[in-house]
Amino acid sequence: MLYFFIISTVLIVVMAFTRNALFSKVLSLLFVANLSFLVVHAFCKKGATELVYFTFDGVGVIMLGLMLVVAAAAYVHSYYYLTHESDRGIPLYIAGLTGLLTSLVGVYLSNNLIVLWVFLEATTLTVSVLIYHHRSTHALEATWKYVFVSSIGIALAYMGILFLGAIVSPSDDITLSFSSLEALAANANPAYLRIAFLFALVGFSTKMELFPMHTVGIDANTIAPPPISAVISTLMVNSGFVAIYRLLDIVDGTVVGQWASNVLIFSGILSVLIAATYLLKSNNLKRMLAYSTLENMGLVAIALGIGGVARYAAFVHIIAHTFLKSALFFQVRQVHTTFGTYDLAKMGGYLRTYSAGAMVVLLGAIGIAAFPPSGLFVSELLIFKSLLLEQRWTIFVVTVLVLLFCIYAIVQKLLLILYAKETVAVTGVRPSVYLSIIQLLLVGFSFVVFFARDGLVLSLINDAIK
Amino acid sequence: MMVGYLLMLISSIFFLGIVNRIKSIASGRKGSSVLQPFRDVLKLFKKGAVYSETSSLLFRVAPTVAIVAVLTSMLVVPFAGGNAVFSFSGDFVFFAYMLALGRFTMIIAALDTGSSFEGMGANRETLYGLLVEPAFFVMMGVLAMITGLTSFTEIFKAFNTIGDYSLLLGLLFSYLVILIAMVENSRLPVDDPKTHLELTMVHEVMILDNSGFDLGLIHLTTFLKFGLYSMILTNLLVPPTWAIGYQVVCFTAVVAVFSVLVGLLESFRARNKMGKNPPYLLTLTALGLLGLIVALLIIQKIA
Amino acid sequence: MNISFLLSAAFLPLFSFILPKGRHFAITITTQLLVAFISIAGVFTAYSGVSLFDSHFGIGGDLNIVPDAISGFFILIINLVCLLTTAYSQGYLAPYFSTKGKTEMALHALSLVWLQVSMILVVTLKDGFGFLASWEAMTISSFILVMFEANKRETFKVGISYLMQMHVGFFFILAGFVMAYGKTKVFGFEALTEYFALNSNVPLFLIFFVGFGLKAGFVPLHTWLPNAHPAAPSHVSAVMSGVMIKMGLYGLVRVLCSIQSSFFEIGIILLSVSLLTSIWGVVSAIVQKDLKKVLAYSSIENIGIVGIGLGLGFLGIHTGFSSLSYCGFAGAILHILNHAIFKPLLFMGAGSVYAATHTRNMNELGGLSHKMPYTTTLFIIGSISICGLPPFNGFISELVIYLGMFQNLAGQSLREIIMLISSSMLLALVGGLAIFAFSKAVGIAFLGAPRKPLDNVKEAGPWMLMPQLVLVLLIVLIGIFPKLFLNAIAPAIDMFPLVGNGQVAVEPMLASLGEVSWISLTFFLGIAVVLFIRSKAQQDVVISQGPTWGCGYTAVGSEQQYTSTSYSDSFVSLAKPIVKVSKEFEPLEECDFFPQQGSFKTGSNDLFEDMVTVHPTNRLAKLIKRAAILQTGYVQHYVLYALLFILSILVLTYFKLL
Amino acid sequence: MNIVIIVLFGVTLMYVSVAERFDTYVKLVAIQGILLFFLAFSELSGSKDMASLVFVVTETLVFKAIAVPLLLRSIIKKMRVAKVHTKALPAFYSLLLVLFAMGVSVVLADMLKIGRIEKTFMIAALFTVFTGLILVIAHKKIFPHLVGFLVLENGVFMFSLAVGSEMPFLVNSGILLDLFASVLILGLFASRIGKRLNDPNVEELSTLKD
Repeated sequence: MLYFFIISTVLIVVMAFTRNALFSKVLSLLFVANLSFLVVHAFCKKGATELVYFTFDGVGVIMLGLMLVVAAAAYVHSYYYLTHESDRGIPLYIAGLTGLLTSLVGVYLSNNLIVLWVFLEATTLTVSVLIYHHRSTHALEATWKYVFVSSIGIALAYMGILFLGAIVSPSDDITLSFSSLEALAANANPAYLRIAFLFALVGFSTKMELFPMHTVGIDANTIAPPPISAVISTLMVNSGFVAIYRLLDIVDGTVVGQWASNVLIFSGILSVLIAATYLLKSNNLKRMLAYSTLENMGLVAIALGIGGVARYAAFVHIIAHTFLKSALFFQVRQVHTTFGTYDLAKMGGYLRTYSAGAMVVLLGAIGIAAFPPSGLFVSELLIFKSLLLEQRWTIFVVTVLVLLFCIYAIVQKLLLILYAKETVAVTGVRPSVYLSIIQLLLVGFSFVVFFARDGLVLSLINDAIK
Repeated sequence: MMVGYLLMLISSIFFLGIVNRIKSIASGRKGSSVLQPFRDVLKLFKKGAVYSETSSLLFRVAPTVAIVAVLTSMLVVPFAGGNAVFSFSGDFVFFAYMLALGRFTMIIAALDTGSSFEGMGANRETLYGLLVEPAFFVMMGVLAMITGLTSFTEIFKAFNTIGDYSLLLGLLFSYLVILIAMVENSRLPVDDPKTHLELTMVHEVMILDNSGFDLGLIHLTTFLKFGLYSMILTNLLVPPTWAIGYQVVCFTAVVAVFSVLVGLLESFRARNKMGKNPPYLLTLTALGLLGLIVALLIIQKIA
Repeated sequence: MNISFLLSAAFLPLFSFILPKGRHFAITITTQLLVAFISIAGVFTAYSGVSLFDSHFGIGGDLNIVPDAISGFFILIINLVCLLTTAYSQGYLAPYFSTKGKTEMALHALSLVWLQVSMILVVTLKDGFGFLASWEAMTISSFILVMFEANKRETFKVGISYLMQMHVGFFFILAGFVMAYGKTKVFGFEALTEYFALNSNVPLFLIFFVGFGLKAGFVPLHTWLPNAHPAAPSHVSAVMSGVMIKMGLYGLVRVLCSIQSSFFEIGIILLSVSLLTSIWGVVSAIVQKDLKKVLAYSSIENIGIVGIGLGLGFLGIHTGFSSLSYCGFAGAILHILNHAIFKPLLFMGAGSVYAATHTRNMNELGGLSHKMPYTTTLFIIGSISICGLPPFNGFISELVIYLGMFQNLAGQSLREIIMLISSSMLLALVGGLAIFAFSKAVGIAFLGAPRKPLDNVKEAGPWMLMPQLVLVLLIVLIGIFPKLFLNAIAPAIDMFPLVGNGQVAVEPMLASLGEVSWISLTFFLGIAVVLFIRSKAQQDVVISQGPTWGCGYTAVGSEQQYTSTSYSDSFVSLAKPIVKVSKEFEPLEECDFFPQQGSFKTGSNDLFEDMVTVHPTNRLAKLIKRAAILQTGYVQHYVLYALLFILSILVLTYFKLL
Repeated sequence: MNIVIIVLFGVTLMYVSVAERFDTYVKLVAIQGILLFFLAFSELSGSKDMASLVFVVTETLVFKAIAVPLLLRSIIKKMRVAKVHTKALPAFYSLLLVLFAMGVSVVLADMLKIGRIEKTFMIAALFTVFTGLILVIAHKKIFPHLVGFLVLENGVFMFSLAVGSEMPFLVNSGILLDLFASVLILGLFASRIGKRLNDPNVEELSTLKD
């Protein structure tokens, strides 16, 4: 653990001054190797605590595994992007990405609320560098908004943490670690727990792209370079999920447990609803995908809220969504290469122009709309099953109705790219097939989730929701 | 067994002759022999034929299919409380559908010529055919209900108009059968075979392009249908327990009365306006439903 | 049946993504044969007890599932139709080779195989998860198949709307399973018997009915069907109409087999919806001018007929009339089989027409009988059969249903009598209407003089004709030897909740069907005899050819023929209240002495489509779209949402609403 | 002593909610910094951990009272406009809102049944946080947004003082937040956006929307 941070820090510093692409690639490779060592290490030493503040629990290991896959793909796509399509400098970008990944590792593994929060702050810092990559007015605006609203979110989250801190009496010689908070929460003042949960949820919702603070994440996803959007929309979102999940763990089993669940469901439904409105309205490919993230996180929030087997579903959903959404965001860049725009109205006939990419779009659309063999099918099935079992008919009907519109919008708009349209200008640049194969692999992973009904992943999830 | 079948064949030879003769007498002419229509058919059998260039093989086969359909459906109709040649549960469904098959082939054959007149005739024929069919099924349903049996032979063996309230039912259904027969054979008041204007024809306009042997077959089909319906009428009206000799007499009487009736009707009644036909045909179904109510009263389902 | 085997086989077409287009067909048909072999071997094992495969071979030995009689029945028709249509596609897709890319063709091939596999899984798997997953896989693979020509805007729209409506159905089925799961803790079909035994039957049945009815196309849930079928390539329409919509019926059958009480209510619901469905379907079929739309609506009609059979069966259970229940179910199952035979045949015929003329509009067709004699003949036989006319197979199933109605009239109470008689009356009406619809389809599209020049039209190739010939053979065989086939499907019928001694019920029916074979043979003999006489009589006379008799008017053009629209006009004027025909034209102005070129367009709308699907969803979508007001671009608003959220949660908490 | 500081702090909040001139904002932020410095001093003076006390107090003074206001001032100098011209809400309503927020804070603090946190602290902290949020909501321009955020930060800081008087690491991490905000937001603001603010077209940065 310690070695990981040291090596990463050194790598980030070196990267920040490396202009040579090849050398930079070697450094990135080193980082990925470093990360994979950590994953293996974490997996072998599951349950162990290192450096006092970091524990390799089920949640952490799952998230680390996801990160390894997406990060490796993100590096490959980033280098292609930097060398072929962007005229901006490599060093800052790569250093920023590595920094972001490193701080995300901190979020995933920390067993202490304060530490988790600090690392979340660090992600905001690093990701702002990446969003600002283009240095355009738009980039500036998105970065400013992201940083500003995230900061407010982080401040609110900190308020929440302080409220949680208030339940720890000074005489107790304990820190704000999750295990101790969990122990204390059982006898704590419910009002404090509620306020704390509420503030922290709102604060973390910036990261998880959940209502109410989802707004800037959408803009960030739109503006950031696509490989970064992929990371924001999956790994960053996962970090928000981890934070909220840890919070939920604390209040679970206390008197406010049910209340917290309801708040989550409330927020989840609103998220799906808002996502539906914009999925129907938006005509920008990247924004579409960003809103689809909002929709999926809404579902995850609902799943977390229902509890029980749905919590398992939430993890399956997160895993499958990570693979699918990253693949789609990576693919977005190739679509842009082909058509020179993100405007959906100006795309068409992708199936003829570049069929490998079209397959990614098609399978991704099917996957993200939760048709089998997408892993999302499993999770949504379980979510709705538990919704119905709990006799929450209203929520079921509303969610399904809204979800149908989401699916309609996503499938329709994504597939419109594939089929012919009269007025479509094609740039004539051919995207890289190797990248498409990577994306197909990612989509394939999400399909594997569907079939993996027992084995490693399942035991990890069971470990996580224990 | 075959007696009924032969009777039907024989009666069909005379039927239209009688009708024509009555019509002539009613309009003050002497009229031709009752065998004249049959002679015409025989003459047509020996003639050559002109086929439209537009038409295909189907057009040549259709009259054959139509007449065989009628001949086949005649096989299930019994006579005199005896058995039909074929008798099985649901044979009247077969009967109706076999007739429909004949109609279907004639309709598409008419469309095969590409003539706008024949298309028009075909269109009317289908429309009237489909409006008549429910009436027949209601009637058979009622008969099946009160007898508890499901084939022509069994039903007519059990359906006894004498000594039962069902005389009323028998008369009602006889009326219905006559109407159905008139529609099936394209007679008044739905269609007028002797009309002069193609625009007002139904059946006649469908066969404008048929000639020679095929036209003979078509005429023969019409004759056969009359024989067929006369037999059903006899079955409805005459008690099955009577001896076979009486039955033959009765059948002859029914054919005679029926043909005279048709002749008189055609002499003194005008054809419906085309637009009036569908509502008129719906009254057939209404008649059938009336029969249902009567039957329900008879078996005391309605107190 | 080894599921792992089946699934691994289904991935074979992935090779077509790397192989040239010419090889795709070979891969597809080989895979489908393999799939058919595996699944039919499973059926064979189930019947004979002899295992053809060692179940421990393969990836998961525990996934070895023995199909029961109903599954077996469906597996057979699925394989039959899928194999034949794939063979047909070899000819049908030939023109697309030059315009479609390799990926598109490979995707199509893969989806064809997956449609077959997923349907086999649907009818085999009884556990809820497996069933729902394969159900969705079926939806998605058929969706991709429908989207084959999505470069046309219309097809694209139709495809999406198809997918969405199927998804709605999926949620209903899911809800049904979960309801049963809540009480029994078993997720799947196995739970239903237990659930129905303990709880009221109608609500859960209704949920399932909506879910499965959407797939099957019961009115008013049919709105996807008449659009999706024409949009799909013809071999796909054949599969969809021939077997895929039957999957909805399969699900319904499974549910019905578990029903424990409320037979009368469920029977009434089934019967009335089915009657509405069949009448609505056939009435709409008459109005259409798109050949494939006629066929699509006729599918709805036939689904209705199957439903009538099922409803009668339930009425029989309620009243305790064993022959009513037996005939109802037997008729339903037999009609499923029959429809799976003649509908693909007709769709293939329509596909051949489309391939040759590039139009499905009957008002532009006609005169094909000279250029495509085989296709025309096959289509006519299919039409006769679908109208339920003897001596072909369509008649047999309708006869069985009629038998159920008529054999059980005596001794019923008034309520049942009225229901039976009116259903028989309506069924007869449907038969007549079907004749109307198909005489129009055959007469306008195939016969008569060409309405548009047919210079480049050629008869379909052997790949396209052979599958149709196989189907026609089946049509004739079932028509003439119905007893054989009824005996073969008897195990499936025995799965239904029959009342009384099935044997008592089945004897008269079988006897009747035996007679039908003889009388049908007589019919054929009669035709042979008359034709023989005819040819003898015509030997010595002059047979000549001439123009169609124009009643003195010699300059008859092909435009003056009856068209699809004019043919149905007499009916439309009768059925005005339920048939909506739209007319678009610009009326001439007054004193318009030199009118400009005008246009006249007619079309038909489905009332239910407007009422149930189009308007509500459009309105809701508009509403939702209008609610998109949050992403304003102003930071202060974004912060406001957070504040409002916190406040509203606080307020809700304070009032104990959360 | 504390109570006086807190009341004074409340007064600055009222002012800040109706202020229009950028200069006034800076002054008020500086005053709040100084008040917080005193507050931190008096609150933490009983602490055993001398080093942390010194750290916190120094940080408050240096950052909140001196560095941030100076940075703000330098930004103002770069801009041509020195006054808020258009607001999302009229001053009157924002004042009303602030008063309402005060009420809510009082009620909330009462509901929370203070354990070991002083009620006045609690009220003041919540009030400050809400005022910060309201400032952001009520304004369209970026500069007041920034000020709003700083006020929010002050509220959080105050709360951390209340909760964390015995747990210095809480306070320390709050300071981390401060540092982070100052470095990131002000840095970004000063370096990039500040220049563009003179361009009347990019005034509001609201082009990214649907």
